[in-house]
Amino acid sequence: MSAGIQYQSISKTVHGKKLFEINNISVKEHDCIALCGCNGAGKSTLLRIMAGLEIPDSMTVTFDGNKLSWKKARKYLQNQVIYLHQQPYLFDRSVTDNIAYGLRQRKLPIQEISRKVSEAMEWAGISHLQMRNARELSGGERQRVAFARARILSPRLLLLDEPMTNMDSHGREQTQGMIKMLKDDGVSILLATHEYHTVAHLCNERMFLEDGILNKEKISPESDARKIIPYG
Amino acid sequence: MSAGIQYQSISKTVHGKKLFEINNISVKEHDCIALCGCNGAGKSTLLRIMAGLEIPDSMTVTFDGNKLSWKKARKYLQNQVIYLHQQPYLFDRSVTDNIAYGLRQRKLPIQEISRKVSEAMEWAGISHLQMRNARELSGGERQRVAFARARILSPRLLLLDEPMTNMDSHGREQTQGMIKMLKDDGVSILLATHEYHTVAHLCNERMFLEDGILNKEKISPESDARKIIPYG
Amino acid sequence: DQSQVIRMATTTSTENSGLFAVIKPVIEQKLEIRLHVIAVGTGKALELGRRGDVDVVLVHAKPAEQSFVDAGYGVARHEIMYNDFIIVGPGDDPAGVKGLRDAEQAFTNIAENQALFVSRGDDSGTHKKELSIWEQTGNKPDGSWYRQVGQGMGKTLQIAGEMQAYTLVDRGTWLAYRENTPLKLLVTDGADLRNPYGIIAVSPERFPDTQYEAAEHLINWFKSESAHTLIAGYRINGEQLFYPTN
Amino acid sequence: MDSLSSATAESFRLLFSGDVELWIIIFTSFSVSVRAILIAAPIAFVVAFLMAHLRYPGRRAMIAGFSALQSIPAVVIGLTVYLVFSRSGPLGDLKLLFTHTSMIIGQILLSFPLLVALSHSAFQAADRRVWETSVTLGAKPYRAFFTLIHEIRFGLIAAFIAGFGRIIAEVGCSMMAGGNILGYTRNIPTAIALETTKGEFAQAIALGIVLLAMALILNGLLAFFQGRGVMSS
Amino acid sequence: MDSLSSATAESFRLLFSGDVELWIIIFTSFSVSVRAILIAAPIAFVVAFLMAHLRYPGRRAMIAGFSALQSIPAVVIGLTVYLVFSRSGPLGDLKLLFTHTSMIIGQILLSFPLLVALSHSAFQAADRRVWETSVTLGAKPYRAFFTLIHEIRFGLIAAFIAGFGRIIAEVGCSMMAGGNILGYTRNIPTAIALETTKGEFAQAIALGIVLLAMALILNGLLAFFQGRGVMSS
Ligand SMILES: Nc1ncnc2c1ncn2[C@@H]1O[C@H](COP(=O)(O)OP(=O)(O)OP(=O)(O)O)[C@@H](O)[C@H]1O
Ligand SMILES: Nc1ncnc2c1ncn2[C@@H]1O[C@H](COP(=O)(O)OP(=O)(O)OP(=O)(O)O)[C@@H](O)[C@H]1O
Ligand SMILES: [Mg+2]
Ligand SMILES: [Mg+2]
Repeated sequence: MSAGIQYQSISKTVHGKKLFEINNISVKEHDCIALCGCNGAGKSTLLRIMAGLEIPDSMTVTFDGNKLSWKKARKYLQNQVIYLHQQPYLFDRSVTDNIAYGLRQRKLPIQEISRKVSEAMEWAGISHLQMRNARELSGGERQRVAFARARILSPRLLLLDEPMTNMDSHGREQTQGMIKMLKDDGVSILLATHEYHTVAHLCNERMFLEDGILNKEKISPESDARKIIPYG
Repeated sequence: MSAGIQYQSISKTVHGKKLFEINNISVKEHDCIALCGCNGAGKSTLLRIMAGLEIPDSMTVTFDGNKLSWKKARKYLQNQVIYLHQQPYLFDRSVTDNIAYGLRQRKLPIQEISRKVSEAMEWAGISHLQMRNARELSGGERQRVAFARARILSPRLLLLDEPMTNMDSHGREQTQGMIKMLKDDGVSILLATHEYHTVAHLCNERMFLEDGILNKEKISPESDARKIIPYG
Repeated sequence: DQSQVIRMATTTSTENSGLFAVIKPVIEQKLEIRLHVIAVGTGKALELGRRGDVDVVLVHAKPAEQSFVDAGYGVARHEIMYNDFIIVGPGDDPAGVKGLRDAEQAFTNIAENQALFVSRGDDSGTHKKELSIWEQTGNKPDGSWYRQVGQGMGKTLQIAGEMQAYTLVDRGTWLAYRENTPLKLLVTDGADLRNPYGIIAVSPERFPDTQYEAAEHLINWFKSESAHTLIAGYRINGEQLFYPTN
Repeated sequence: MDSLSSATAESFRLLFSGDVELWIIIFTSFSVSVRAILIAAPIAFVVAFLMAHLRYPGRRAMIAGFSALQSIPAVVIGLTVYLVFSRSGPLGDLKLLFTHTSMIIGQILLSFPLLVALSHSAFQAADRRVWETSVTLGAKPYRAFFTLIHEIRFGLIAAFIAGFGRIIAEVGCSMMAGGNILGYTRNIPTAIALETTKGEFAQAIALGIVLLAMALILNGLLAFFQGRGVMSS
Repeated sequence: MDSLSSATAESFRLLFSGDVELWIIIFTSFSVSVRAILIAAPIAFVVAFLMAHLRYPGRRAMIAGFSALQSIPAVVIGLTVYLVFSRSGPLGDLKLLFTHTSMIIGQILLSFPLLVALSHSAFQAADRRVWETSVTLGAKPYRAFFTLIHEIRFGLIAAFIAGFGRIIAEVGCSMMAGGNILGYTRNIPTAIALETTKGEFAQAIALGIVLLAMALILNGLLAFFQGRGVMSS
């Protein structure tokens, strides 16, 4: 029994149509799982449910040995799991304030917050933007801010919805490096992506969401992980 | 003198800082130009200026042999050039109404509109969404709707801001096919992208926006166009 | 300050005449109370009394006051002063009432000529007076020449001025307004134009926590010599407005 | 408690007795206020749109000005209309005082700052991609304006309803500019004010209930036409 | 024209004569209305937020209800407050009639539907990612609520100003619940109404100008604190 999270029997109906019905998703420490599937397959919806942001038709969650209904797990999920929107929303504040947001909610001492924030900004390559209002940023700059804002909280499970969207090649490399770092820190990562080839080398599992069914495929670190599968 | 458009001495300052200063951009019929550059380089801003949506510090536009100031060219640009936002905005209406929007502005006969719209939806693989409200769509579905909405108008110049973002592999292929078709129809295309390798085979020119300077590189159809340059 | 508060409901016209600005400080000092004057329409003033929200009412609508007392809401009606009504109208006087000393005759002329007449139409003392005069003439006012505006005296006078119409007005309001209106004073001194003011303490039997004692003091003060001097001495543009009743 | 419930009962009795005079009053109220808001709202929306989209000196002062103008009491506006249209006023010759026209003018003035301030905040909050998208898809400015209106319709409808509520319920301006003439310019609020000065509280509340009922019907219709919106994301 | 300009001139003279009575009236106005709006607005914002975020039966009827309640004339609300606090009313024993408290209660009731309807439209228009983002970043619901408030502050401030404008300018409720007692419950609008019935138009306009000036100052302060917003995209 690790610090992982198990989701059981997740199902969701949208507009009277069953979007998906999934028996089990189990995320362990150090896991990095890619979630693939075509447009409208339900990837974002699934991630949002897993983060406790959307109401599923049914779901139970097991963590630390406790089995909870979705309703009871919701608060825990909202606290321990971070979902990064496909099109991230930045608050109408400075970049610094955006990144510090989560730490402020956790009532950390000010010095620690500012230290962590500058670290994260340095890391994401956005130190030059710190006093800018987040609403004025370019598409890629926004994505970086959103990523830094989530990373800084070291969540138990990080759900990334197409994290490399809008990022330039440098940003993509950075993101990959960071996913690796987070993985090593024990954070579990689940990322929805249409560009599996760019993250294949990081992932130990790949899931396909297709026609409401989730298929899983374990990946051994040495085998096909480096094989480029054209735009997943 | 073809049906192309020339832009001269485009410059733009943001927050007191010069974003770019460009001597000349010339787009000819059948052109497909890739615009590369890192996050915050000013790609989106440039495209928006070229579409007549944002005010440049200076710019002149030449088309059909007329040389106009930006102010005078604005109306023309807004009519003949279509800009597709990096994160497209869909109107709070049905998918059909979104796609028909531009044709309705042009006061086309109703039958023709509906014929063109179903054609475009078929093409974009979104026929099953037609009566849905556009606001409920998934990220990739939105992107497809926005693309279909622009394509249907057969503009003189189409400015695409990361058109393949959020699209699944099928959508990416479709987009590429469509760009090719538009090119063949004589539409000029300029697309900003961080994934040059996916569009390299379509492009006859590549531009880099770096430190406010635009560098151009012609690409001969046979040479390096198929070589994969890792993520633009 | 801590002094006892007496609430008096009175008509807007009384307050608007400016009389209270003169007598209120004197009352407050003499009786060591604070007087809160709530100036509203006659009907509402009596209703405030009926509901026990004021300690004393001062209005001018004799029949209504009498039934107020008869129904047990008030202790007794004390007539403390009077002034008079007048009839005003356009200078060219299409109904030919100028110089009459009889309201009934004037109204008859107006009705026969179908000359524009503006009525307050708000159940106030003035309105009730007007209706009683119409009743005496035997004509029920009706038709487009008779306009009910449902507003206070001042407003009614303004509207009549704008319309070049006749109207019945109390002398106090007339004196305050006559500079600003194109209307002329046409009928005055009729025996049927007297306008008496009554003051009534709200019944302590019905409303035990009413300030009855203080209200009685107030009423007694109004009947005192010094009050009479003050009231009789109050003038607008040199003209006396109210006549104390002995 | 007693008078409260008896007043309410009385009011319902009056409501269904089908009194002609009452219906003229109701008709005046709605005819005047509906016309006023239908004139004021479109102009206010255009002004608010221009304030939100153009950059010119004095823009922020203008916004603050419209905000502050909401605090002018109806009676002051009524007074102004009165002074302008009074016989001795500059436009006295038009003989508009104490007519529906002068009431409408007063109510337009009264609702205008509110409509501008509220719709400005809706235009300001609009995603600027709305405008850009419609323009780049070839919409002429006036069409793009209507598209924008449609996208922010919830905010504009809220502004519209608030503006309508303000004028259908106001008494000071109608009293002053309209004169509360029975059978002509008397509307529900002035009638209520009159019943109140008479001490006829039951009648006053009855009229208030009539007004509320009519407003509910109107709002129901608006809600029906506006449809349901989906939040942007 | 003559009376209009002379009235305005007179009004400016009065403004600067520093009359104590005038200043008590001004103070009453603002003290009552500021307290009323400071009580009403936060509650209204919470109610509007819940209406926008929860899905429960009768929600749409509730929204329509608050919209319609904006059409209730101030005097009807004043009347209701009066009947409740009247000595013969259910809460007569509290002796609150004709006090600042009863005026505040009336003004709270008057501004509440407006505040709810307008802030509901602001909450409704908010991007739902605001709430989701703050919650997923670990904000407790009440903190996420404040974040949301901050993001839509322009709409809420517009609602706040409209609500304040409504009550600072209203006369019917203050008249009925406050009694317009000189030196105590007389505020600017009731004083204006009084001056108007007296035909003292200059005084009335002077008071209107005072009110407008104070409102301008208040709005200027608010504009200063709200800062400039950047449109979302
Ligand atoms: N609020 C909603 N109302 C109705 N339908 C919705 C809603 N949200 C999502 N859907 C539909 O559910 C389906 C799944 O959406 P989702 O965003 O989860 O897809 P996705 O797999 O993330 O797609 P993409 O790769 O395009 O981002 C889509 O068809 C979408 O239109
Ligand atoms: N309205 C604005 N106010 C201030 N700065 C702005 C504004 N719009 C853009 N910028 C800044 O101008 C720069 C260029 O932005 P632009 O969106 O054109 O970049 P881009 O090349 O498209 O980047 P990306 O690849 O991330 O989309 C960025 O640094 C951005 O923060
Ligand atoms: Mg998605
Ligand atoms: Mg960009």
